[in-house]
Amino acid sequence: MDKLKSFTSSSLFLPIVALAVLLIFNGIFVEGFFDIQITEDGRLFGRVIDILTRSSSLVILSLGMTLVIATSGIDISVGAVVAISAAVVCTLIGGRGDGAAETPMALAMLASVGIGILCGIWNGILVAKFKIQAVVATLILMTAGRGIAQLLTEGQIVTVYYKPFASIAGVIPGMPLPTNVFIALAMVLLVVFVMKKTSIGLFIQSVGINPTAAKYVGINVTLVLFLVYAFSGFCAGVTGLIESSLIKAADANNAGLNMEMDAILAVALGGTLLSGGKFYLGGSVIGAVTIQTLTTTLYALGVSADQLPVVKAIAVIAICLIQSKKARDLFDKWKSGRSAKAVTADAKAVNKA
Amino acid sequence: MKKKISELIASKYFSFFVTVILFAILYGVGIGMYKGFMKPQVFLNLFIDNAALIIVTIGITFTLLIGGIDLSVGAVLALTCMVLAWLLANTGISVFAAIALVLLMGTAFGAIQGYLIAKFDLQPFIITLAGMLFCRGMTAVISRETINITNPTFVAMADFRLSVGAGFVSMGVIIAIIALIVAAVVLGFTRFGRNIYALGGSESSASLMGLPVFKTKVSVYTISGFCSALGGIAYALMMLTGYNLHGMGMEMDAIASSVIGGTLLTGGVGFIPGALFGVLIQGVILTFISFQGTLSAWWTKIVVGALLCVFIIMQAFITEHKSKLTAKSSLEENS
Amino acid sequence: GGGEEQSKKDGDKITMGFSQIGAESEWRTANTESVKQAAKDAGIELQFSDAQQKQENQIKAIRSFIAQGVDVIAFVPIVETGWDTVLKEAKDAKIPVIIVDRDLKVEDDSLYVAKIGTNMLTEGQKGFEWLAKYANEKQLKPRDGGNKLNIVVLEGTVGSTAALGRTKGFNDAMAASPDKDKFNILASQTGEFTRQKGQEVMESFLKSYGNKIDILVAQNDDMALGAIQAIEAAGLKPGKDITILSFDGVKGIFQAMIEGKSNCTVECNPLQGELLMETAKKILKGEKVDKIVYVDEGVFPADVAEKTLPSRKY
Amino acid sequence: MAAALLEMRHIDKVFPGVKALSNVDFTLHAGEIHSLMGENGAGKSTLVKVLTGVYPKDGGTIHLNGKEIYPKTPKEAQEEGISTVYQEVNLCPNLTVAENIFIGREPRRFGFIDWKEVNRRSIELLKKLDVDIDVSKTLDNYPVAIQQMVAIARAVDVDAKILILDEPTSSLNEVETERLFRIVRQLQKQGMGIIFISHFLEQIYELCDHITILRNGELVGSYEVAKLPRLELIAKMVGKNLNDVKDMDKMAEKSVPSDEVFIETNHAASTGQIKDVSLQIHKGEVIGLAGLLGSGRTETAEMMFGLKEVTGGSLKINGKEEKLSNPMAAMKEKIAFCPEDRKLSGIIGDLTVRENIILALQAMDGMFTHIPYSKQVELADKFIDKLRIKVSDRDQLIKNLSGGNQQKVIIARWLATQPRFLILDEPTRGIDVGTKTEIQKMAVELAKNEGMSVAFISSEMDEMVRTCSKLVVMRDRKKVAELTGDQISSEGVMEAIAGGEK
Ligand SMILES: Nc1ncnc2c1ncn2[C@@H]1O[C@H](COP(=O)(O)OP(=O)(O)OP(=O)(O)O)[C@@H](O)[C@H]1O
Ligand SMILES: Nc1ncnc2c1ncn2[C@@H]1O[C@H](COP(=O)(O)OP(=O)(O)OP(=O)(O)O)[C@@H](O)[C@H]1O
Ligand SMILES: [Mg+2]
Ligand SMILES: [Mg+2]
Repeated sequence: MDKLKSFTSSSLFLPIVALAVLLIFNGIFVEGFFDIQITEDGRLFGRVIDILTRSSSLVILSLGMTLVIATSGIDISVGAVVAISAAVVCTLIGGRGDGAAETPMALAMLASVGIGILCGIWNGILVAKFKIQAVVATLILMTAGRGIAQLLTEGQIVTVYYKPFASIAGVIPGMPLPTNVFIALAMVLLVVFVMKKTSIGLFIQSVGINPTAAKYVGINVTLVLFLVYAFSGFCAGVTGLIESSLIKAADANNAGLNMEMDAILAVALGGTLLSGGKFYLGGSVIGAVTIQTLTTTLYALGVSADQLPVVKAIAVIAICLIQSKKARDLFDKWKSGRSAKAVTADAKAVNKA
Repeated sequence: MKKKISELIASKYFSFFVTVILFAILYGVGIGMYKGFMKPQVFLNLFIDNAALIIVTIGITFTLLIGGIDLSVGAVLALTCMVLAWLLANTGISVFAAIALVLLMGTAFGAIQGYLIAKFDLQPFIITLAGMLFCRGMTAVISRETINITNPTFVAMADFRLSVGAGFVSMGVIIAIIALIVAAVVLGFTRFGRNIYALGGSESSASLMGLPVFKTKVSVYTISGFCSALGGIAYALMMLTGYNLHGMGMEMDAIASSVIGGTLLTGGVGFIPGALFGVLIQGVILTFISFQGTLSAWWTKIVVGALLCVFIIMQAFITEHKSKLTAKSSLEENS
Repeated sequence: GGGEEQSKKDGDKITMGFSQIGAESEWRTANTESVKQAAKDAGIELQFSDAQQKQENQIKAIRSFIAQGVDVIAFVPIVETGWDTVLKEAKDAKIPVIIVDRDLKVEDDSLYVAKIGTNMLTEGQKGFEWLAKYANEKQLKPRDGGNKLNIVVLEGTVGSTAALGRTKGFNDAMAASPDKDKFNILASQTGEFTRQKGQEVMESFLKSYGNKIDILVAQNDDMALGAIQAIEAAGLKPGKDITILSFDGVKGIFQAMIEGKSNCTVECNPLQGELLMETAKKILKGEKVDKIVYVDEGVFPADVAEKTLPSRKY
Repeated sequence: MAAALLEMRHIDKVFPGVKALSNVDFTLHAGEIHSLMGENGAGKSTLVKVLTGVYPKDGGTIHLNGKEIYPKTPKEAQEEGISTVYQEVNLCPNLTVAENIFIGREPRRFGFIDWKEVNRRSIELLKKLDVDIDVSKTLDNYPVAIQQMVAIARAVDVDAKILILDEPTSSLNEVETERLFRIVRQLQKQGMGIIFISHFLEQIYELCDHITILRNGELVGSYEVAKLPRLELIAKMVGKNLNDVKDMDKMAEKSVPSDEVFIETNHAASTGQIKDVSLQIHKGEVIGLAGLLGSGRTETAEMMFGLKEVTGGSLKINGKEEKLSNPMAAMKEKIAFCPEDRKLSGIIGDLTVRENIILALQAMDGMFTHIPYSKQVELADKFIDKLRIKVSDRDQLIKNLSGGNQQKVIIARWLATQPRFLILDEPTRGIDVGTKTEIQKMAVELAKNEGMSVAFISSEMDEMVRTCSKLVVMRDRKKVAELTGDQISSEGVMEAIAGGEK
């Protein structure tokens, strides 16, 4: 009982409820939603698996975004950085029809993640050193980033025919799930581990809540901000790898398109306030999965893509209202008001009798 | 003289002055590099092309001033164009009734967003993001294809040109200028306007000082909704169509303009003429690129980003050194 | 750059203002390249402006061309409507306008002088004709044992000319065909012309309809390339279990056809530069030109892929 | 006696984990200055906030002029005629001084705000409080004291039935306090009912007619000032008997500094902030920095903590010249600093008490290490116990503590780093009598028992005189005098300040 209570009051409770509701809805309305088959080569196959696979990119991005938002910043450049990272890895490996790699894949991967970090560092410098407001600072890369990606690919969609490249977001033979799910899992564990074993999380929160006071206790506010943006860049770099491997190509126009908004949404749905401070990594992960589930649901129901936003909007507002403390207070008040009225009405009835 | 300078630096409008000066420099460079730049019409085109953006930026500035944000502006603008086009194409109502109707719709939509944000303490970023999704979706629900506006009165309005000096401006510009003046007066000279600044400075203080926090918040989003709809009309005057993809990404342009013009996203600081110059600066950057005339798609993006970057860093640099400058000059005065 | 001394007074060099939509696909990039190259070859000075997918930017660009006083304006309209006002300004400034690649609707046809482009309707039609022929030749049998071949369609961006034209062309051809009872459109959803979405939507199709799907019609090659991966991931053989027809004719799809993973592409020719420059010169010389000029387009089934690939320019 | 102006009956207020008010009665008459007294966290501010609609009450009734009122927001309370200066300065830093005074009720002409009039009337109003500043500058240009005066100016200008002043004098000096009192008495004569909260007993006895005492959220009683001697008041506030209280007030012997110098500055200057300060602070010494508002005491302290660059002269620690470029550099030298503006630069509101306590220690250990949870708990509990911090549990958010307890948490934060030099900038501002002596004692004991150097900055002359072994007097961002031994007295300081006037 106590356990239940501590669970319902935990920060993860509401995000989980929101996801559960969505899943139950799916279970009822989408035929075979929870079916999972095992293919001949030992892979798992089904809608739930799709959701996991598809959401892994968003999960990774939302990790970085959570930390950035916790410092009361925001990073709207991640989508563009994903495109840059994808362009780097694909142009390095090269689009040769004979399936050979021009650069060793490991090197290319390293380079693309490195570029991601570099982009993050750039944002970090603008925000931490030049003290530019985060939205504007990251807007620069958001504007120019896709251009840089296109410059790298010369406006082409560079298709990679080198076979091993597909395994980043595909299934390595013998594994039950695509690699990107494991990558996402590893990233989540890494971040959780770092948060548990170091005090970075505490410093990030301090900076987000009261930067002046954080400075007065000796926290290097500049460094914290810098690291956080660099990490967000790192996440975007990794996502770029996955996204390009998914389609085995770098599509500078569409890789990571609008992902920044989804990542921010995931963080918000996970219970972290956009004004910074306390953050909930678990919540963000669930938020990311929720968003992907929503998209998959709507595809499954055949809602057409242009009307999809309407449903998404309504779902988002509903989820926000469920999570809003004030809405709950108001509801409780309304309920108690009603029952009080009922009681007085009863009392009156008794009096009359 | 020194005192004058230090006063200027310390003034609230400092970052506005910086913006104006940078704009002038940018324009001057343009004139130096390209002959055509000097034509008055090039300058007026900045207004004609950006009339809708100016109006939308005004609205978003209100929300930024209270430390909020409104991401729905571009989508509301698109929905306005679409509904207007649909009404004119499919019903017999008069142009003015249709305009009134869509203005009402945008205003009401803003009010609903504001109510949700203020009443339930929801995050404006998320609610208006949902609002954006909703309006985009609804636009598509009404029609996937563009709807033409052929109503003669409206077309005549669109074709209207007011000549000023050696050039001309459009109806949209006139609307934008009126909106600018009204907004500047409201923010500077009414209690409501000052409440907005107070709310942005500190919501808890504003509440403890007995200011109407809830009402102000809702009103601000309502105004933003109204401005988006008004911007939608200016946009429709330019495009004469309703289309799902109108005003895509406009929210970011508007936010960037406002911030370049000196608005702080944390709220409480901002200035309508600044927002105007923010729009103009982005406009000049694009004009530059089209006069340059050889940039490929990607270089266009990179150059826009780079110019934005130069501008923002310059502004940050000057503002950063502002405190030192004032300290220095005040010390000089002392001794 | 070289734009510094741009002025049409030095010599009789023609200046053309050209507003492109953006660089949303390889196809579009090829289109841009073709125009740039042709301008160079024809000795025309090109004022190029990229609209970053925004109609308002195109309108701004056209206004700026007028202000710069170019000799002729050409542009690829991102949407069909909304051009009246600015084209009137061009007309008032006595600058001829040529529409490239896409269609446009204006009240008054005299606002532009010529249209150069592709015909989406014909493309859709050609696509169906190929499909009907192929089904007959290969004796395609529905995989679910029914009596109709089930088609799923990956549509382009909602409302775009290409999506509308190809859908209409394809459907009209099917409705008019004697083979119409052989086919059944099972599902149709937009993949927004991108690989990612093509893949994601195809995944969803496969989950929903599993073994029922016989034919995939992708309204561009990129979506087909994305879908091929989804089909493979589901354990099916693209090109064999599911017949694939797509549009545009980019290099990537030829590679896929060579590997046997796709069956046919209907070309949509982006190489419109030469025709544009010819037309522009004629107009400026005062010669009469046709109001509408289409570029040549072909159909490339898998068997000719290997032979054709080396000659593809995009 | 006339009918009461305000009657609060059986007021209850519960916060999660704390019963802040239980069954409290409070009565205020017109033309009366009524003090609310109690230790930090007794519930004074909460009572005020319940009255003014900031917090909804959980029980009880409020009558104003015999009519029941239910203010749900401060705005409604204002409309009922209740004007309030809340404890922490609650103004908008981004608005001008004049606007802060008039916002919400600006004089208008033709419906538009008449800025000239706003500024004119602000200047006039502030003049009554003898504050002469540029009212067209934004508020954040001014120190807390000025801000407090502005808040007062705003409150007294409103035509109200009740004026509430929640610790208005905490950052004012004597002269400014005196001016405030003059105005309050005027208002009293006009028949306004005034609620006055302060931890300065002298002020209470000077100004008030009536005292209501709260303890732990409960009503102790309501008394006429004349009939309640000081010690009895204290006894009632802390809930002890008279004899214990007598002992409490005894100050320990002052500490005797050793000959070793810990930190010294030589004609140190910082551009635009400090002109010339030479100091020597010995081990085991409690040094006081005295001076008027804006004399540069805070800046001197900040300079020694690496927050202000030393641009002229030198700074030596343990005889070695050091350049402290940031707080961490100072912390490495075992220097600690409790800043004067608690809300802005002290507390990290959304963190727990435990986290706030270990934060500085953690910062010194570095970002990539982690103090084990058990150690954190141990540290937090140790200091909660040692400084008698009143919390419901160690994981309570610090922002929900009363001001005095927040201050103690900040001190705990620095003691946890085991500093060799502790700078306390206005540590007793807004602190109740009991705790105030505790903090003073603590400063002396730290110096005596652990050989720590302590710099004590306060605007209260008495406490400086009682605590410090040496007083440095500052004026106009310069050191003007240094007092030791018998020279240390209020008069001595005043003379030194005035002496600089020549
Ligand atoms: N918003 C809040 N949430 C939770 N607890 C609160 C809140 N505000 C006050 N408290 C608690 O209520 C109690 C009374 O606090 P209050 O601020 O009224 O004390 P006070 O008498 O004004 O003290 P001080 O003299 O330090 O100002 C304290 O224990 C405090 O921790
Ligand atoms: N009476 C005043 N009028 C205008 N400005 C003032 C006044 N007093 C202080 N200031 C300004 O406030 C700033 C901060 O003063 P500061 O806090 O350093 O003084 P202090 O000696 O530390 O006083 P205290 O610690 O008692 O508040 C200075 O920049 C000073 O210019
Ligand atoms: Mg209090
Ligand atoms: Mg001070």
